[in-house]
Amino acid sequence: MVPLSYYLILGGILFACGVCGFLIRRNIITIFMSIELMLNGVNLTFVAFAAHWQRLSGQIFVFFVMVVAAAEAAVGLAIIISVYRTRETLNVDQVNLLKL
Amino acid sequence: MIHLTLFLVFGAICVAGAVNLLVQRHPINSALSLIAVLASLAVEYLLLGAEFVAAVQVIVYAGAIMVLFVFTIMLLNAGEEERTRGSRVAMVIGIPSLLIGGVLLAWVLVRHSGTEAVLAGALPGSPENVAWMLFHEFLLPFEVTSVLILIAIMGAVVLAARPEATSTGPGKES
Amino acid sequence: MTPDLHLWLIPVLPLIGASINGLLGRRFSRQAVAGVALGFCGAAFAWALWVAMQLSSLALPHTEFLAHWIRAGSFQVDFAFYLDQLSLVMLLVVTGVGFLIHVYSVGYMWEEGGFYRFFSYLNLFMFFMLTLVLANNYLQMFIGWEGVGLASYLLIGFWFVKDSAASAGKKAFIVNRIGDFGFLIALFLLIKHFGSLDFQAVFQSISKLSPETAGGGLLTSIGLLLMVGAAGKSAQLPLYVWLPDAMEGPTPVSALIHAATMVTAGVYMVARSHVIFDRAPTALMVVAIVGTLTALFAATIGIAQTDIKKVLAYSTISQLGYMFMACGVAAYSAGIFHLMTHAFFKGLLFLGAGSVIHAVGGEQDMRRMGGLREHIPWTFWTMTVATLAIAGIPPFAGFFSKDEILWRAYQGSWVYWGIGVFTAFLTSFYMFRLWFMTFFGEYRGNGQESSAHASGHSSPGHSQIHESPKVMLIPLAILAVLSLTGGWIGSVRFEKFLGPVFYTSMAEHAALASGAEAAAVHEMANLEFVFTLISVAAGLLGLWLAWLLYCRRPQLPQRIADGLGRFYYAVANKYYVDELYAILFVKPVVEGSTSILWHGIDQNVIDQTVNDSADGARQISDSARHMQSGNLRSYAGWVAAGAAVLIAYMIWMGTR
Amino acid sequence: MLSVETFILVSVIKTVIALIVLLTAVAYTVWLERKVVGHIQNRWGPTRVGPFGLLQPLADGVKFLFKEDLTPPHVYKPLYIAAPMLSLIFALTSIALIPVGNVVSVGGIRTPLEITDVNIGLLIILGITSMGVYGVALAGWSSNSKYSLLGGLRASAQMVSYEIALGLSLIGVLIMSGSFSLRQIVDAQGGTFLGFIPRWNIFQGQIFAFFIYLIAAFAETNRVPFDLPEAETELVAGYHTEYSAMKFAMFFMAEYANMITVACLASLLFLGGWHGPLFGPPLLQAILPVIWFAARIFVFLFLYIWIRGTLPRFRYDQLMAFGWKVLLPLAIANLVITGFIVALKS
Repeated sequence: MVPLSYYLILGGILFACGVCGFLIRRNIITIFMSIELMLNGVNLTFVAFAAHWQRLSGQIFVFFVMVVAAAEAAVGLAIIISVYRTRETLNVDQVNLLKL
Repeated sequence: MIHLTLFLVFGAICVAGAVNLLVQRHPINSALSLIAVLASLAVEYLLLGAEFVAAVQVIVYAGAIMVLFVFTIMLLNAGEEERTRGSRVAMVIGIPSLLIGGVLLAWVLVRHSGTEAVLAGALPGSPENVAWMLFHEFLLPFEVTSVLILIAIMGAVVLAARPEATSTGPGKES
Repeated sequence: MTPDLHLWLIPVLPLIGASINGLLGRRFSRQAVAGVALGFCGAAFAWALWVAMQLSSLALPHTEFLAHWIRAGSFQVDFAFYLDQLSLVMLLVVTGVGFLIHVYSVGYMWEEGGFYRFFSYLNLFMFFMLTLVLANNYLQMFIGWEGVGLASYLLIGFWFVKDSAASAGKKAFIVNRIGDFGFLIALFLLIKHFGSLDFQAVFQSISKLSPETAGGGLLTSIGLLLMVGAAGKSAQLPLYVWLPDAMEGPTPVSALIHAATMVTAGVYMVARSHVIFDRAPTALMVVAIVGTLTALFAATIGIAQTDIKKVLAYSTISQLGYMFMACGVAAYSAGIFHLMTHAFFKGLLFLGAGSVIHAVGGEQDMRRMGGLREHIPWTFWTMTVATLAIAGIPPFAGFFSKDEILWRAYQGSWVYWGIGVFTAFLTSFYMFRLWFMTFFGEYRGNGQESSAHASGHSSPGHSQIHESPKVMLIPLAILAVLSLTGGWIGSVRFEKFLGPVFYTSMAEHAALASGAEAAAVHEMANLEFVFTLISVAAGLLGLWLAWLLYCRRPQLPQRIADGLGRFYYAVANKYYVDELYAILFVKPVVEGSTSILWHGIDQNVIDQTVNDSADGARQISDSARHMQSGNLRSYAGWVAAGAAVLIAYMIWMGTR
Repeated sequence: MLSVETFILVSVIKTVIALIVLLTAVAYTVWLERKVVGHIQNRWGPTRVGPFGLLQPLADGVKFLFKEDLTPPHVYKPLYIAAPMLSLIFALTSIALIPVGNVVSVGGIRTPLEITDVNIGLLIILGITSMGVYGVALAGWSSNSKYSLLGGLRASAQMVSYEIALGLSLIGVLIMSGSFSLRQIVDAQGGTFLGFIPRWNIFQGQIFAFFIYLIAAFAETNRVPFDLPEAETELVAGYHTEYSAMKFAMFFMAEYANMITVACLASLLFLGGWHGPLFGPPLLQAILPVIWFAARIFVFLFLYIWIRGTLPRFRYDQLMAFGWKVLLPLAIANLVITGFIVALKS
């Protein structure tokens, strides 16, 4: 049997990795993937808690998260493509027109 | 015992993939690391009895969303990320944060490990059960998400289509 | 119940005219504008006449309820109309004289710009004036009161491009505000103590009170405050300064608003509130004193004025003083009688003056007139009638009313009478001075010169002195007839007519009048005749002196003026009252506002606060904006930091 | 229940057998294709190596093995090497979940004729197939060649697109049988109705789904008429232009393994799996279902080859338009109607 906390720790590690990735990476696609990593970390906790509390709704939430992630990926990648078309770069540090 | 072993093995793959995602400088490697993470997470889900979630995880996440990522990387021919000196902020804040996180993790492990074991497979996340839940208790959110998907599709088409391009561009499925 | 007279139509008709002309008049031809204005004003007059004819069948006072207005707890104000003898007289005067002046204005203003605007304002004025007159309660009266102020402001500043006209309008408005302030406080006191503003309700509750003797009290305060309002509106002593300046407006406006109707609103209001004043002897005395002093004071200024309209303006103030004097000795009907005759002859005088000004091409300075007798005979003869009337020469209208006032004033105190007679002499003098200077002697003006000095009448064809068109002369003629015959009603009959208004509420007064005083009246008849002779003599003396100085020996006035020296200049400069006010009130207010309110409070406190907070916000933003670097990852960092803090907080709260 | 040791042993044996059979089948599918296409084109096909050229696959294998393994410069080496392996791995993995016959008892050990039986087998197969696209995509990208890249892009887009139609066409069947387990799906198709018509899903109203599946399967496996990713006349060889020797062979094997997987799925889901008349001695009765099953696969493969020899290629925009605008709506319509009917019945 695996303790609940192990799953939570695994989810936390994944989430933390996602946050770190978001913070340290410059490639916009990688940043996007970091977000997906975070989502998955959360999903794992959802499923773990679903098993822990014997409530299926935790798994249902995972589906919704996946749907959101899919929608986000579709739109986000489309945005990335159009950004790339106009700016010729994927480096977020160079896509910084939205300031002051 | 075998559960714990499996958990540890795939958990290790997960963490390794996540860390690899961080350190790889080529987005395609990061993407593949992420796929590995997702696949091993599917196994974790299976261990938790969420078989349908696991399958969907593979089909949707690994099979569709990540394909989209890889596809985009290929389409844009994204190269390696250029190296920069690590920023001072990252050093000042990041390393202490890391330490704190590590300490916290260790503390949690020491204090809470083995206290509450999750019964693997005790909760049958079979398609029938999930579907029952989805189409009864969560029917409205379900329908709303379908609207969300529709909007996302249209948004993706509008965003990605070149103004003069024909309608048959790649990368417009979600 | 008495028949429904639809009294509301009387004020509303001019309002309709004002709306039509005001909103659409720009597209109308002059004929159409004049037609609309005259039509609605005439309709109001006709309705008023019809109402007057129904009088015998009415149980006065007659009230007509129109709509609820304010209902706050027990306090209630309605839109309702109140008709009694007093308001009927006012109604007829206002609509009749107003209509005639409308007719006159068509000729006078024909070549002016803003024709439609003028008539719109004029009709608006009529609306408010009639609202004032027909009001059933003080608040509705106050609407009319303020409304006529507004119309007056608009019309004084009719030629708003002229700086003096604009500032004269402002002055009128502001000075009136001071009076309104008193009026308002009086109203508050009425609400506070009687819970109502309805005339009948208030008077009923007041009539239960006993008169207040020296020392005063509530009613005295209310009376004095009402007097402040009346002094503002009717240009009485401290607050008269706006009226001479109001002559900047077109002459018909001066005739209608600043001679015949609006300025008499104060008199009307005091007469209407007689119940209050009857029980506040102190207030009544103040009214009498103010009126008397104003009469004398304004008459002395009038002597030295050279502007034809200014002379008439001071004359108006003086005559209004007479009316207040009358009211102050509780001779309300005499005051109202004088109000009526004054409306006739002073309206006529202004219209005649307008005709003169029209004739000489916009010149208003009497020193540049003279010998106009032959050129404008109609104007001359009508003006003669009016002058005789105001001078109190029998059998003209002014004689009857003024004589009545003086007689009643004597009954109050011989001091009032003495000053009144002296003022009558002065009045006669300056009016004949005006008459002689304008119509006799040589023409001192110059056509070319005068056309440059114009208040609007400066079109080239006017260099020739000419008689005014018929549309102006007919009102002159009608008013001349009224000025001649208006007094023949006789003060006794007039008083009897108004009696119900002033005596019903004081049953004991009526008993007194019928019983004890009846014997005295007969005895005093002889005395009254003597007094009449004296006042006529004063008028004739004024005539003679004016003839002597301005017709027989025209160089004499200058010598007298030189002889009097400083006093003459003081008089010619209106006793420096305006300057005094400027020093006493205007300057402190302006200076105080500038240094304390503007520089001190507004700039240093309010603006400074706002500016400092804005500067502070900007400085904070200046440093904070570097957070928005455009760097996506720094944003993410902030989000992560925030989330970390939040989680830390939650853990901390959880472990507590 | 079996003991863990027995379980592992049995599983290993089954896996080995399955792999051998599969690889042989792949090899001889290639031979079959060459032969059939040859005859369609009015020629003989391979004849030299062995009787009827039966040893040709062996010769090919030897050739691939011994050919020089060229690695072009400028390729992204890790993925260049990994891509064909990924392809082959995913192609071979799915066979693990495909049952080929009834449960048999060998030496007192009852075991189903498949490597493993899971209750969401179909989902896992779908998941594995969907992963298969990575091999193609990565191969195209890592080769650092424009032909490869275009081929890879086309292949991945096409596979992802048709996967949806494919999956949706299967859901009709799932509704009919109410299970994800392939074995249960097949069991649900046993027997006949109206006396002689077998209860195959294809005869139970899923005929449209079958054709949708068929078309989508062609596209999934990048076969003619949807072989745009490797259209020789346009892209040289698509994503595997830069591959040679054993790496190329891996793609080759993956493609044919995929064909077989798809054929297996078609048989299991639509054509009644291993159901067929059983007769003869017990041994034969045990083997007969496998033979019926193999026969269906053979028919299916033959159909593949037949179409390859007959039809021209689609244009790429036509392909995408067809997938999204025709196949997908049809699949959805089929799904809705099926669901409606099933709901009415129950």
